[in-house]
Amino acid sequence: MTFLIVLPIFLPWLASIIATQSKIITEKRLKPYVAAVVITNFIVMFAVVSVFPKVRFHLLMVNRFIDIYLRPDSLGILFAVLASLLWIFTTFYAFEYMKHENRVRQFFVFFLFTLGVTIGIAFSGNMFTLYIFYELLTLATFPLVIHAGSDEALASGKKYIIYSFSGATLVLLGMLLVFSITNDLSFLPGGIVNFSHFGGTDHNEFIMLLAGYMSLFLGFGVKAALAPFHAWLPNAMVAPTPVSALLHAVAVVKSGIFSLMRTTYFLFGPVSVAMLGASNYLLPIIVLTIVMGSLMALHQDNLKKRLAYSTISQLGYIILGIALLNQDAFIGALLHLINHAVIKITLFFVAGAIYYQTGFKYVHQLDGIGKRMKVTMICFGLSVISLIGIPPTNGFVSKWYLALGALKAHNVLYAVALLLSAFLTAAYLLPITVQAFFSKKETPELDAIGEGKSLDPSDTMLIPIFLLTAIIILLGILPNPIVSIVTRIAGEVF
Amino acid sequence: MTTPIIRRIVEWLLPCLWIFSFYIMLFGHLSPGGGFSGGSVLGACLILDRHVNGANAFGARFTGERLLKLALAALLLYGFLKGQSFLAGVLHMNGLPVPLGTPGNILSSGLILPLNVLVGIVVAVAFYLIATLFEEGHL
Amino acid sequence: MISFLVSHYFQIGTVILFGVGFMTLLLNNNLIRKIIGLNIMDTSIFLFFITIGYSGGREAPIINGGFKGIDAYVTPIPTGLMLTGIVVAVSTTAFALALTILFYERFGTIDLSEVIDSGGD
Amino acid sequence: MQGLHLTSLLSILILMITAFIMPVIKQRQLVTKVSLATMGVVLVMLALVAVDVAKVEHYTATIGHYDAPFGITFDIGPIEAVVGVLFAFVSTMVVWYASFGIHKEIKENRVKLFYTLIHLLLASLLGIVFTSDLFNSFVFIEVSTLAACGLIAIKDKPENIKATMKYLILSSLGSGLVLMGIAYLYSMTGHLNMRAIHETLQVSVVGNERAILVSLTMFTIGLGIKAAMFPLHVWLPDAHASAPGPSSAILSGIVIKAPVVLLFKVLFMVYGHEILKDTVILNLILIFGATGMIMGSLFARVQTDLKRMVAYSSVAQMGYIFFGFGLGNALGMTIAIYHILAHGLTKSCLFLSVSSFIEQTGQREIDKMRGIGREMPITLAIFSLGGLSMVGIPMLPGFVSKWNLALAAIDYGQIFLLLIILASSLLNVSYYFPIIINGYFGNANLEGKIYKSKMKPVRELVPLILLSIMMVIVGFGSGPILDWIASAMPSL
Amino acid sequence: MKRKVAAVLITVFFIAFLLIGLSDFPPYGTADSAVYNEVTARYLEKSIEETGAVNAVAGMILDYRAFDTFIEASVIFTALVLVLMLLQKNDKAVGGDGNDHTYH
Repeated sequence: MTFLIVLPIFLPWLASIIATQSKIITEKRLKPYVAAVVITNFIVMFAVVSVFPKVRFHLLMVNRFIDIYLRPDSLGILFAVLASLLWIFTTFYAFEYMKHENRVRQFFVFFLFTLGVTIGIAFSGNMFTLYIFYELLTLATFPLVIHAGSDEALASGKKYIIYSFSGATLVLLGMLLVFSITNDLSFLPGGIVNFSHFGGTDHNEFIMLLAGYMSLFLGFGVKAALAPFHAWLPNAMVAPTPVSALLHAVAVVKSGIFSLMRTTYFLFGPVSVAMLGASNYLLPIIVLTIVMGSLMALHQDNLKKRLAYSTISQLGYIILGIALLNQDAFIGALLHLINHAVIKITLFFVAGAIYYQTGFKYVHQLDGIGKRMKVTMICFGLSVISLIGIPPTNGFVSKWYLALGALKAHNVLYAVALLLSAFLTAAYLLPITVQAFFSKKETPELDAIGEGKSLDPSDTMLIPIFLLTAIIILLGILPNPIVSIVTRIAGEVF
Repeated sequence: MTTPIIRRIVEWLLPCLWIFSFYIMLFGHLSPGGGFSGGSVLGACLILDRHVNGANAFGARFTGERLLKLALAALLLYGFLKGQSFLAGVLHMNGLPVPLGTPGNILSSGLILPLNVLVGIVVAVAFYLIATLFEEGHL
Repeated sequence: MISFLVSHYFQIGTVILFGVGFMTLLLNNNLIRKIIGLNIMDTSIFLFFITIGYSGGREAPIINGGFKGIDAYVTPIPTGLMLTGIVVAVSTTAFALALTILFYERFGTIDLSEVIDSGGD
Repeated sequence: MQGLHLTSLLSILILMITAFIMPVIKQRQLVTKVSLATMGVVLVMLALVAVDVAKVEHYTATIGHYDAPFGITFDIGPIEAVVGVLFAFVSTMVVWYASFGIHKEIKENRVKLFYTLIHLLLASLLGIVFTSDLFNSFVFIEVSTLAACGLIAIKDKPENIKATMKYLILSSLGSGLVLMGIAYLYSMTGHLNMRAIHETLQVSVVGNERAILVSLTMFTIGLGIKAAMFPLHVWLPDAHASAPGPSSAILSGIVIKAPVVLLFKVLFMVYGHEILKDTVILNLILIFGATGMIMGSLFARVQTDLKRMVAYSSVAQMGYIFFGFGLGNALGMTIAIYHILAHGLTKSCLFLSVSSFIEQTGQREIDKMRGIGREMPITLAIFSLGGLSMVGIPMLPGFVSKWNLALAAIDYGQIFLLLIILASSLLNVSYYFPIIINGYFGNANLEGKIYKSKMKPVRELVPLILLSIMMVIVGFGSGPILDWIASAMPSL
Repeated sequence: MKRKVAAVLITVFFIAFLLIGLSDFPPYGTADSAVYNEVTARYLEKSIEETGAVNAVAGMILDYRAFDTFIEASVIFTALVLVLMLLQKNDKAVGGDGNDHTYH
């Protein structure tokens, strides 16, 4: 019966294939169908992982290396739950939003397909399986990125493809180097690279392992928008808002982060990485990412672009938490993985809602919009506060742990970087909220829209935003359940 | 360029060439020679005939069609004669029981004599047809 | 060195002939000459093959009037192989010449360099 | 079970004899039917050969009544069986595909000659692969050269004539060099049978080093020309780009593979590793292969003609094979043979789909292929599958060979070779993906294109679909195939 | 001009290369070269009783190595087919009417 573990992956794929048949799934039935699939998949996944905990299922075993199997452990389950939960919200949000986009069917087909791929990434039991789903993710999200179909979309889509495949090539290189030494790529808490590989005698192997780790890190870093390789992310803004929300909150960048965690803590293990001393080379890049992202976000007038750069810097936090190699930092990274996902998806939903209702894209247009879109902008403000990390929101919790980890690393620079970036976050997001509510001057083009009545979007759009904000607050007020789960995961590793 | 001299010489030369070529072919297993050399001589005298006496003398009766079919038939026969012995060889059995005869006679050495003739036909026809195509562009 | 030249004069001659054919192939753009060069090369190789195992005082491998022992005859193998090789070369030459005729009909020249950069018609 | 040994020889004989019959058959369809039936029979026979080899893992079939050093024999092991099945499968599919549309591409009265040539070609290629007699393989090479030239020149456009001329001259030069190499080997050892030569060479290597080096070089250059090893590839793009679609599929899929197999047998079964490791030949082959992998992709990147692009990508892919040979370790050789399989299937897929694009749209330029995915979805899907395999998406054959090649390079001890492999695969991305993207996506590309407007009827696409299915199977089933091939590798 | 020089150089290099290899061979006309091995011996001795041919060459090419000869005959056939294909004018096709326009 253990083969049922593949259900959460193959169910959406099957569903997406069925969805291409316009005879079976008519235009009218499409939306209920997609909703049903997403929710069913969520339930099925819960059922499966609760019935078969720690099951190991081989899809295909060709030889020692080409050995595709799934083994959902607690980290994978956490990621999968996060993904499919946010997928549900995005689905309902997209129902409304996609009304003024064309090729809705194509959108939902790839939307469902990507869900399956993401869960596959979460459940992968070894590096090779992860790599396959990682490549699939690129191919599956590409049509979503260029959904608009304009030349600009095509250009940024090509940029996305080139970056992702270069990253995947680096990953392949790293896998080769590691595999040639360990002959094994499976994920174990604490890593499979043991001390025997560098007794200091064999310097060559040490170098190869270091090179392997670096290329794996940078390769996954491309999707995680690490500093030199982040350029595709702001360009991917041309996608419809639900897509960019998904790309930024869960599907793509978080898959990169997730793969980084797998690499560092489950393939190599913190001890080996510490012995390799890889962090010394990586941490400067990461700090650069954090600060640069915030600085770039400061002077973006396009709201979605500003959010994108903020994503880059926030992802920097998480990568920093991964690279610091101590338990608190890892807890912080995991927490921020979840929190940032929730927060950023809310922010994007709001941005999308504003664009959907008023057609505004730029920050300077948003003065006084709070009076017209009260609920929406309140949610926006709350999530901004949470992103900055002001208690009692969930952002505070994760940043607290991150700061603890940074201090434990005996290097105050990181803590300083965190604080600085937090201030910058406040600097580039708070003014929007403030202007939205307390700006004296009425912007004429705002009045032009809808004579004076509330511009809050319809419920199918508003309810996801509202619920997500509720989750943000909830996670902030009583973070203990999540924190305990995360601490257990971190405990397995260290 | 068929001057009377050439025509006269060819009149005397051709029969000898015919006989000579067949001698080469038939005595291939006894003396220097064999299918290819005999066939090329035969082809040479066919070409010469065509060149000097034009298409009507020999080409009238043996059109390109027939010659092609003849060559293909020869090839097929070759294929069957030799193919059975190849296949028999794979199975380590004896092929067709062909008497080797007494060495030195014409009718000896099993399949070699007919094969020489067949190869000769193929070669001659091929050379003749190729030359004809070069000269006239059709059969 | 000199002794080598003297003792291997036949093989050396064939190799030089090979070089002549090779150079003819390289230097000329005229297709007919290229084909001639190819034929010279093939011929030199055939000659080279024939030299293998030749030794003076042995007769051709035609056993008339009783077998005189192995040392009495030249090995028949290279001869037979080259018989095949010659026929192969003839076939290739025939095809090459036919192509040349077509080439001339299409391009009005048999100089490869004149048309090699022009994209056909 | 002696009876099955027949099949290897019988397939060649049947192909030859049907080829002899065809030119005098009157109707075109009858020729087509005969050819299809023969191809099916031959495919079955080679499958039987594979079954047979799987049972006895190696056998020798004596052609005629005389055993190895005296007569001509076929030595058939896993490598020969695998490659033979590949050849038969690809040419069967190509003939099937051609039976629908070849008469639109070439003159009516040449159709039967087309099938004749394909039969002769397949027979000679199988002979090259199977035979264990050097001179016999030379004769087979000549047949294959002539037939391949015919398949290019069968479409009498001026550029075809030109390409054929180039190909013919270069490849007769190659045959001349091969014959020279055979002459050197023969006068050193007095044998023509590969095993016998190998055994004799092992004892008589002393005092013959220079002659051995010369003959090795002859074989490498001569067969390298025929197999489009990088600096000697100049004939390939013209030839493969100008030939009619099915011909280029066969030429690029299997014709350039047979010399590679022969080169493999000559290098590793005739000379053997003890001799090779004292010479520089393997390093040269490695360098040529590596440069081919990069330069071929670079050339392919700048092409504007779709078929030329695919042809240049063949040059790059042959580079992979020579790269594997040049590494010289067991994994490298195994993966080289496997890549023969992978590239044979993939490239014939690509060429057939490209030729159906050209046939349906009448355009050859890459820019004209925008939005083709709307008009011919299935065909472009097959093309994309082939492209993905070239790029190296996991579990497609291209990826398997890249991966194992990289591992072999690590065994070889040169890490930087990895970079060459990865760089060439990235280059593949850069010239296969734009076609796919512009084919399927983009408003500007898709406007004015009617869905499935130019699509071929599905029954004409069956061969392509079968080819791509086979490709995927070879990718997913790489494990047993690799083990089987590796079991036949000469011990180092 | 440069091409010519290059060609000459290549050729000279080639000849030198071949000659170097040649220097390993026994002198011309010496019988004790490697080719006088069991194969040659059998072809000479057994030719009469196994093939019945007095001419050992004929016996060899048509019995010991008959497969070569068969393939070679098909080489000629291939050449014939090719020349037919190339030079045949369209008014008249191979094997009578090749140009039957019977599409399906």
